Amino acid sequence: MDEEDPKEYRWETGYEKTWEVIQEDDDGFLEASVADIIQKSKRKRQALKQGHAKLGMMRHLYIVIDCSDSMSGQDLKPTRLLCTVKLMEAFIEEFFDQNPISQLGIIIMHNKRAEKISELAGNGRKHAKAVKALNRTSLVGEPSLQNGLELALKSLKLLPSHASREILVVMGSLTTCDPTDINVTIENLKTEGVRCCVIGLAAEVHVCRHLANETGGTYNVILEDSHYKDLLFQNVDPPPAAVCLESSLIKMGFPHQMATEGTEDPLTMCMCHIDSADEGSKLTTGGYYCPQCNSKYCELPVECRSCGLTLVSAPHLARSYHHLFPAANYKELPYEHQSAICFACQKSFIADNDKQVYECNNCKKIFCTDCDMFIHDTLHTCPGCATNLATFQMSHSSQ
Amino acid sequence: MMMDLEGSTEKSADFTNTDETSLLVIIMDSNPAQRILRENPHVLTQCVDSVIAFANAHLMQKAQNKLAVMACHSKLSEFIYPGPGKQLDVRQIDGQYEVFTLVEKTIKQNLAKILTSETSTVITESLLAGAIAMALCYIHRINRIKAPGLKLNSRILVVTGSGDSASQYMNYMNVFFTAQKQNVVIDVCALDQHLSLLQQGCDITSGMYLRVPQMQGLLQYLLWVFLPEPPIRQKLVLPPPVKVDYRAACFCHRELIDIGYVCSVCLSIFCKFSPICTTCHTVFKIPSLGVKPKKKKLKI
Amino acid sequence: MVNVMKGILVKCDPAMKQFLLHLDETIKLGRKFIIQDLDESHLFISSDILDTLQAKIDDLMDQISFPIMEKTIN
Amino acid sequence: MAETAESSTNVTLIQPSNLECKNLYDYLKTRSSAVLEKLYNHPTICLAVYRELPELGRQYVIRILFVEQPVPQAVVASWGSQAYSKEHVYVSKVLTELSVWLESPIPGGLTGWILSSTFKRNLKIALLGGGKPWSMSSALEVDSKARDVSFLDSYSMERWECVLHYMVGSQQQEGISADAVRILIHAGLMKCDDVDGSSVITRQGFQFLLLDRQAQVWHFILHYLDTVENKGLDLAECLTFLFQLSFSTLGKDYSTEGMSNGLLVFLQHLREFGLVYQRKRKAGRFYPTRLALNITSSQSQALLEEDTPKGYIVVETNYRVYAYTDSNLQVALLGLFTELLYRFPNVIVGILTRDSIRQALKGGITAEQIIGYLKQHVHPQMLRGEAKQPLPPTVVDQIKLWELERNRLTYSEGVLYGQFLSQNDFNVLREFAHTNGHLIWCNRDKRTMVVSKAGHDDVKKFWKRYSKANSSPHNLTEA
Repeated sequence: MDEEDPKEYRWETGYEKTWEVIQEDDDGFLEASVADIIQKSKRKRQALKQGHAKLGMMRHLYIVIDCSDSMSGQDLKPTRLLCTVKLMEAFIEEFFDQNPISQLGIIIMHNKRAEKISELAGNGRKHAKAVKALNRTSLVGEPSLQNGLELALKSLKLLPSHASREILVVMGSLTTCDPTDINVTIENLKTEGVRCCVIGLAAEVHVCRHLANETGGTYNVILEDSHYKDLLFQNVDPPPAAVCLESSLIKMGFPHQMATEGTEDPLTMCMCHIDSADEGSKLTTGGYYCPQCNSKYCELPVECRSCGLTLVSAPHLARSYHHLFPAANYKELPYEHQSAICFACQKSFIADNDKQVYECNNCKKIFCTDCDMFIHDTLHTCPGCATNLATFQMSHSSQ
Repeated sequence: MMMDLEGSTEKSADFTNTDETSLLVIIMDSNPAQRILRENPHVLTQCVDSVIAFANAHLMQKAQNKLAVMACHSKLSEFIYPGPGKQLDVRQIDGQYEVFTLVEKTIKQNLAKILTSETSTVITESLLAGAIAMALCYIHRINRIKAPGLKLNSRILVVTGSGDSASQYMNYMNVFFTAQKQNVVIDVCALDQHLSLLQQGCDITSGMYLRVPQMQGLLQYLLWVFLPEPPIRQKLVLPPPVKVDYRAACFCHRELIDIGYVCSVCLSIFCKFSPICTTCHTVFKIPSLGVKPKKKKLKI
Repeated sequence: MVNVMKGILVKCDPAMKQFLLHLDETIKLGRKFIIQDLDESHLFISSDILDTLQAKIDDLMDQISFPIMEKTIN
Repeated sequence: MAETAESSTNVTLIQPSNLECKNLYDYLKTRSSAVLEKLYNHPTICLAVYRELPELGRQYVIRILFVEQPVPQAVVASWGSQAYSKEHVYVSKVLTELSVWLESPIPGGLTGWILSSTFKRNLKIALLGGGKPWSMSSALEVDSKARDVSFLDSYSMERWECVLHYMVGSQQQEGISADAVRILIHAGLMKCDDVDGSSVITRQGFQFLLLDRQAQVWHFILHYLDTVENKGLDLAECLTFLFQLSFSTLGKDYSTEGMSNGLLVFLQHLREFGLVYQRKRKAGRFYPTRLALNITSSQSQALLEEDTPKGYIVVETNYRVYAYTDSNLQVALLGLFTELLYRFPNVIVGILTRDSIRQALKGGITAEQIIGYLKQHVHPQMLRGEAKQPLPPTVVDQIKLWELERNRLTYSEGVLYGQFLSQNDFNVLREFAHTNGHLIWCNRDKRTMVVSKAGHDDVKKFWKRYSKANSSPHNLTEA
């Protein structure tokens, strides 16, 4: 499924001895070999990341979830839907952690209809709640891919041109029941620059592949639940910017907590909870004030309700910087006693266990496999470069 | 006949120790170019002694507590406890607990090694963000190899007299967010100037920030504020967290701004509208004034 | 006048108490044994019946518990 | 330990005495302050006591460690946050009981706390240095036959299991001295059989076997210390040495030079139980083993995986228990509460059933102990799972339910007082019984109350005195 455009079906390709990829180690265990495969694929993806210079950072993503009859299948435990809900909750959290100034919306497809269960917004908790409520949805009828896409497109269309527009479809059904020609919808998505990714839970469906190919997205079919998670979480990283994406300067407010020395903050109401039914607005001290109209909010980031200014704090922007300036990839080298210990975690290398070590091209420090993964997955800063002023400046000028 | 009556033997509330282990990584800024050290080199000895006593006090809390100490300079950061290579063979010379003697000897020896190898060129900037990055890798490894089922609280204490320069901003932010994700608390003890960036790190990871008013009482300050582990802190009255200023500084003049313009491609912040982004060289379209721009059809 | 009696104070849940009352009424243990019904969770009983009573209760427990699973799987 | 419980006719029905595990705090708080003061002359003991303090107490002590004057009590109280004031009271009590701090007046009429000067001085020595080296750290030449950690581990395990084997009456009966047997009997873990004079294990003994190793050693050593003075050894000296051992480094050798004769005897005892290793009695050096390290911290778990002993038990949700062991001792212990099904060279398979658990409960083992034992020896694979629970919760709950089911009735022997003539008489007697802790049940409306059997005589005497004083014809009719 990795190839973008397979010329032939799987069963038409040459005979592959897939089991020969997996090799037993000296004790007859497979674990090491499997771990190796997973790690290689991770590194492969890591290497790809470096290429994109321009990313769509202000993401507006609609998640379209199939809630048709086919989601009650039990090939994922306990059911396809419940598994999806669980993964989706984790995904939403991770999404907002990595893309704090982006927005998300959720649409479900059931009974040939599409229904928006959560509006495009930047509050992760609200979406998580909506997704959680899906547990109780009755799974009926067939999905309509077209209705789902049209509904998403309707609100994505209205966004300013600098916004990156995306749709992520989770499809459990092998069929779609559409009112008109879906190709027209796909064409519209294409012209609006909406990137559509599809994750199939059952088997490859032509229309999904067509949709993904046309709009520059990806199409994958899951193998099992951990693969599902892997595929879903690939969507956490911002995609390369669409060709038609315009660049612009966006006006933003950076509110600060009004802390005047010596005086107690007055009790005030915040705008974010003013009309929410379940947790009504309470009088509180402190909070964030819009620098333009002085409305108060208790959380950032948020779009000011009265003047429309996007309010963020500097760390929110900083959370996204690592997508733009990732740590440079390390070079994989066979271990030949380059260094006795890993530079970062101080682990002593043992020739039998550590067959590969990793070298930073810039600071020439040697790292172990685990640190290589940790640095590129989470830390996004090379400890070697960051501790020496000479390499620190070099790594910075290259950015 | 013994009778167990209901309620007669009420157990005293269980305030005893929890079964948790704490890992403390101390990052000590020993860059000789710091202002306080340039003015009075003896401060370093006092500072090192205080840090060692503090480190031992941490080990004294629980038998399972773990410690690592790093020295941070402008050109290198190194673990000075546990040092690289074999640990020293230490015999007791006085009534001090053997383990504490080992900590003291190891730190002093390794620090001396680093300081003598330091070349004379004076660079005032200590790369603390890099040291924190190393500490996080170290903590990550300990978490990986720890016994399964064990609860380990990790934290990092930075003791520094240097300033925090904006050139490290991105590295700082990366390590703060990583620490937050890994549940590592970052505590900062500023010896000289106020450190606004590191203060943000404390706020993000819910650690303590303290600027020591006078060097004489350094050990007392360390013991009072930084010795209690995060789970105990809520039981003690400690300096209240100050509100941290998260306003952004514009990339053009490095001034704090309330309202600014952000490049949609690279998220650089500017205080005024400019037609081209100085960071990523993107050309912007001129903002259409008034109402929302009408959607234009675009060719591909 | 104060009446004093030796015996055993039994503390139990109301359901268990009803069972004990039933045993007492129907003379299942060969004789009456409850000296006084104190409140809904306490009874005062004669001390020499204790072993018989406990055996009876163990019987009851055995009757109302089912093996959680078949031990003999293969 | 109340052996008297055994004399009653219906032992199993009235709550039996359980194994009482004292920690260092429980042990020390029963000593007089003079003894404590003497003990605090040794930095090692101060260190051990400090680590045993509640966490808030440790913070208090470290805060006033460098303060020379007494600190007002109100100031100390203000260190803790309001929500935890209960804990503050408890901590103050502990620190006072252990004579770690003392009340001291402050000019101006306030009372303050000040650390015991001996404790303060010696804790500072342990932390910062100074003073005399500990008694076992004389210089030594390099041992030509140095022993590594794995050797010491297997040695200490073998020695300790010797004791345990003896308790369960397994084959190996040699290798345990008469002294050790006496300690086991003194601790109430074993008792002499009336018939043939051989020793058999008691219910406390079984409970002891289910403890984790560290707790076993500590419990055993505590009872050993009780007998130490009869042997003509100095208790303070032995305790000090024990804690020195507990703060030593594993895999390092220490010198016996300069040790008193008493200590050398003590060392030989510790050697027998595997707390220290010595090649020869007169070797002049010894190696502490893992058993001796951190002796007071019963729950300590090593940080790194490689340092923790491997668990071997897997419990499945279907109540099956798989134990990867070939040790007869471990099999015997599991057999206490599981029904063993199969035994293979390296693994045994058993099942937890209501009957098998009830058997154990009847033997005086509690559900908590069974669960604790399973948890503590659980196979590392069980800890790695996503659930983060070493045992299936259903099994844990069921074991507890099986225990509760036995406790649906609680019996307490007592005497029923009824038919009081006046409410006042009832109130007076109730008040007396209550303040003396004899009252176990009462009902004001029915004018009825139940007094514990032990308190009956007291209450009866009081009632007679009371009725005489009131010179009214209050008869006591006893049924």
